[in-house]
Amino acid sequence: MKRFLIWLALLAPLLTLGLFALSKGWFYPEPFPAQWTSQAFSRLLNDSRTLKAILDSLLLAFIVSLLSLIIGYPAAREIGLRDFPGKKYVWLAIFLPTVIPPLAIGMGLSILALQTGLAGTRLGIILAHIVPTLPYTVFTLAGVFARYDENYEYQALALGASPTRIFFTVTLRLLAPGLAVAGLFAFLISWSQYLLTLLVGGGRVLTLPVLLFSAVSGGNPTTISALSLLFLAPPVLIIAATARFLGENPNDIHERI
Amino acid sequence: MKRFLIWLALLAPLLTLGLFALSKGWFYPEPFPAQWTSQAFSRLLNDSRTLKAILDSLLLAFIVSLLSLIIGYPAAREIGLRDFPGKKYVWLAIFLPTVIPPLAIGMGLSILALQTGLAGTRLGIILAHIVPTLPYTVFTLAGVFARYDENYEYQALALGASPTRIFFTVTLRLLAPGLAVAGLFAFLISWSQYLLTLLVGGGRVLTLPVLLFSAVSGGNPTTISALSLLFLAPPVLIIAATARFLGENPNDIHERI
Amino acid sequence: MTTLTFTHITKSYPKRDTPVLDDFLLDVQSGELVSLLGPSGIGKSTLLKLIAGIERPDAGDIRFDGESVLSTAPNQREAVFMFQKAYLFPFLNVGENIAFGLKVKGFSTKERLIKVAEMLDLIGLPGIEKRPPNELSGGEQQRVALARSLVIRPKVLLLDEPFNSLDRPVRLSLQEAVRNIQRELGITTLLVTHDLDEAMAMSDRMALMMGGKVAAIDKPQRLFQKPPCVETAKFVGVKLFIEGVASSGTLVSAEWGKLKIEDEQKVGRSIFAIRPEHIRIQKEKCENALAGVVKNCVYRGTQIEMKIALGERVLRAHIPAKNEIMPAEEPVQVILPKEHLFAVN
Amino acid sequence: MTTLTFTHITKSYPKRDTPVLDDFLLDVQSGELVSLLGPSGIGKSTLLKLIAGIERPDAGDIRFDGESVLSTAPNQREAVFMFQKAYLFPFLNVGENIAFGLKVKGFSTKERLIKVAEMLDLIGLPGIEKRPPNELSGGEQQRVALARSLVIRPKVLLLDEPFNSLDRPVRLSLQEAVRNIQRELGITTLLVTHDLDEAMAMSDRMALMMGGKVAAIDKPQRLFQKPPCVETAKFVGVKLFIEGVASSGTLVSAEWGKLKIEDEQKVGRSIFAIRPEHIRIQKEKCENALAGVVKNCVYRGTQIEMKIALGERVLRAHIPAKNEIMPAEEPVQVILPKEHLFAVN
Repeated sequence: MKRFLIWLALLAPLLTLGLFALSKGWFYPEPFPAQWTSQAFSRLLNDSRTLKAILDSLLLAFIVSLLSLIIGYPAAREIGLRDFPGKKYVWLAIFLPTVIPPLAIGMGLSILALQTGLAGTRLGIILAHIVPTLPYTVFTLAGVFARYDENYEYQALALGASPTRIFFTVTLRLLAPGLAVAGLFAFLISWSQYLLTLLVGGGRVLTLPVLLFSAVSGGNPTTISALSLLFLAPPVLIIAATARFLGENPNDIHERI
Repeated sequence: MKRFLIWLALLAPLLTLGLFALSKGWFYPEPFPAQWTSQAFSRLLNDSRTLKAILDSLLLAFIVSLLSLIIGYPAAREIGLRDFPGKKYVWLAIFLPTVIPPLAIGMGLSILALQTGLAGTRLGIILAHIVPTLPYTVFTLAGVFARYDENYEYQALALGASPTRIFFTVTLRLLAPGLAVAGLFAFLISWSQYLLTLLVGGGRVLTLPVLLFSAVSGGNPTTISALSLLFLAPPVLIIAATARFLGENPNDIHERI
Repeated sequence: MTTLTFTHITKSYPKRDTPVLDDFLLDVQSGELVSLLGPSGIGKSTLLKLIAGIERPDAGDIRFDGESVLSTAPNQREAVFMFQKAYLFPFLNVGENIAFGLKVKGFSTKERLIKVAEMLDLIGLPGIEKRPPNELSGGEQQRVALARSLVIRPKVLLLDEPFNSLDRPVRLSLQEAVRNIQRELGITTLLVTHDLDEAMAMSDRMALMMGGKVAAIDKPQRLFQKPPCVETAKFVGVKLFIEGVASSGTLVSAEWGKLKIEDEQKVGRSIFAIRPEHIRIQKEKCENALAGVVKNCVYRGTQIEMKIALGERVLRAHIPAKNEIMPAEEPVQVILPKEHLFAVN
Repeated sequence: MTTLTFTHITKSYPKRDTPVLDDFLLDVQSGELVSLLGPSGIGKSTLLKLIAGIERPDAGDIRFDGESVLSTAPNQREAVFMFQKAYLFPFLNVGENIAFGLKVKGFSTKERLIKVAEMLDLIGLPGIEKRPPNELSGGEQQRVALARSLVIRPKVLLLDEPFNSLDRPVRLSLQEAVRNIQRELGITTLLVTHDLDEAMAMSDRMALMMGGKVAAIDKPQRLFQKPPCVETAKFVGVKLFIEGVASSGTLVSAEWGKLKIEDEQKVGRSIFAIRPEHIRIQKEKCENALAGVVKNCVYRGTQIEMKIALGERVLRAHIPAKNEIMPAEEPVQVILPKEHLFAVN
């Protein structure tokens, strides 16, 4: 019973959205919508602006997460595996942007972008997205490295493998789950950014969240709900995919992340 | 050198904000503002609307984090300490709202609030904030419980202490760091919510982030920067405070969170 | 001073096919230290949890001094624990840790101070009241945990592998200390361990658990030298079992030929056994001698472990280290002295 | 077949005041197994890392067959490891794990298959090529790790406490297996351990490390029975040291009186020692007898550990288990047989 209540609380907002997206009209106090339709979805999926926004968002999130992993890897390895004075403060500094409000960062970045002429460009948006994703990536990967055992690499070294070979045949394969989780997180953070995209892009780059945001003021609940569900699809799919990385002990999810 | 670059990248947005807030005008390509002033801050701090917004935000975040802890504790204990079928999926379900875009949740909640008549009320906003904070709290606390050892409680039990006494004299004290971290996270999430506050509150409850958000469209960069810095103060202070919970091994931060 | 009685205890877990404890019977005398030995997962720790009231038996009864405690709340049973880890409360100093149970029971500050000082003397760590637990070594933490448990004068002390995580020298000295304190205070004690040496050194009686029951229980010397059954014999390190037909001082075995035995009562199909350190290796033939060749010698300080091949079979003997290590393939006589051959069925 | 030479190796770490290795000297013969014993933090593992090239010495040289390897890259040194954990690559099956080094060295698939099968036979686990490492037991994983290291026929095998995390029976059988394979292949081996029994059972020679140097090195029997210095004696379990003045077969000690000794050469101020299992306890007086009373007897299966009080002093003796356990306060004679008293300075 306790567990059922947890589930219900977690899924209530999603269910409401789904009901709205498929309804023609639903008003309090009716427990369920009176009429059903899938018009909202078909309208959205036939609109080229929506499709382009989806592709743009996916591509942007993909590039951002890849760059975050490449830039974050050496820093995370240093922080996770080595001891050095002041390490504690580096940890805190990395942790900072993962919890401070994005709105505040956005203000700073938007001003910075205007100063450097990157405002309104895709490069500017990518760089802006990396500001919240990189610390998250480094934080996640450093945790992975803190549990990583270099002795695997030493074994390969003693068996004659060169450092490059070790990186590709041993290190990457051992770290694959950690890299995947860190990358997926970066992807999700970038995917759900509308604020930074709006502030730095100045409305010239339309991603799905930007579209959704503008729809909120004008559109009807059915359209907004359908758009929201489209927007939610990748995160839900990604979370479901991470289930693959879970071992028999469910508490592992904490260990892996 | 590598470490210096990490620091610079992390702090750049904050520094830009600081320079702007204290400048009278700063334009590309000047490396630093030409004139300095603290007008923006004094103007904000003399405005009763700003002060009320700060107090409202603090109170709201405090109530939300307290409720999250109280509601989340039994669920987290069950998930962290016990094994049951389907535990893996409960983990995932809890994890879901911590990464899915708040915009999408917001849509669902706003509709729900209108349907139930909670729109525009403080209670409605509190309940709306709990939607993102509760899963985060349960997730964090369940991780704490997964590393918790009930034998401490069994020792106290064998020594004659009653369950209530054990809860207050043993359990709470052992879990204090974990509860503090979970509570602080909930606080931060609530503190930085402008979207849910706007959508469910309908503009009738003005918190600091809502104020900042409306300033973005109209105000000048100096005011926005100063407001952003005010907005950033509690998160930065809170993060600095969590330094207290870090042991000698800096990687502990991962263990504690 | 409390006696401890288990009558027909049965306990199952949903995830296991067979019950962990199955009609388990045991009587522990007042002030006695009984050790429970056996492979892991055999239900030793479960038994302690049943006594403490953390779990409940499916059937059967547990009695302190003849009175059932099943309806007594766990915090009223006065059965204390000592685990592999000390579980000292990290937010209390050593003195406050030891005083925890006294405070619960309502002793005054003054009484608590006196009793804590007494216990610290008893465990050999006087004057450390003010130190935080994490500054103590593993062995010291365990001593403090013992003091915390015993200061409330419990009826029963439950030791759940309390020496496992300690280094050998610390382990030995703590075993001695716990044993001395237990004797001095006369507290009825159950010790769960999988370490035979530890059980032998500490117990009044050792109980070997198998299949949810006590398979054998006796004084350490008796169980070690003359184990009553094959399983027990294997557990205490016997490796050679000889099956044959016994009659009037002779055992006739298909595999090992005719051997003299002392046990005149034993007649018919029997299994005899001998401890590896009672097997003698020499050049000369004599009674109960078998011809073999050395396969392997391993030096172990006070003794040498030898592997001897007798045809297809391989036999292990432990001989005193004063002997020279013999080269492999050396022909030798293996003597199974009749006074050390004992029946195990 | 490779000899291994350390000349004047020095190694410090920034966080430590004294160097871990300080003018360390050692010669290991071709095919020999030398164990490095000593308390933790004494630099045993550091030494292995220096050989493998994971760390560099501050001064001194390491030579394989007389040639310095300090300028050789770690992956060219052919010095392989076996740690406490197997570190099998979880994403490869057993066969692919063993073939890892062969693949790096460019062996063909066919050669790899043959060599892997050979090694699996050698370690006693034939036919498990296709199994994933996590399905193997701890002992099996260690065997596979050994096979993976030895299949490339390395010059040197470095064993860093490889049996530590295993249960006693598995540990003993793996010790035997490693020792046999090492002998069969004749691979020069260093074994780091803190377990005296393990070192005695496996080594050709045992080296005891103290203060960054080798304090004593000899065959296990010699080091155990006649340790050359007080530190070594303490390490191998000697507890009784008698300081006095020796002359013509007599040691005169202020604390213990006059004792007969065999060592006629020793003259002047000396320290003599005796192993606890060489001390005899009896009722009758005889040569080198001291009167005492029993304090405590602990039964340990093959022997009984006794604590005897001689006035203020307490002495420990290990007597064979065939003796009866004596009650406390029983008066006894403690015999220190002169043939077992040896000089340690």
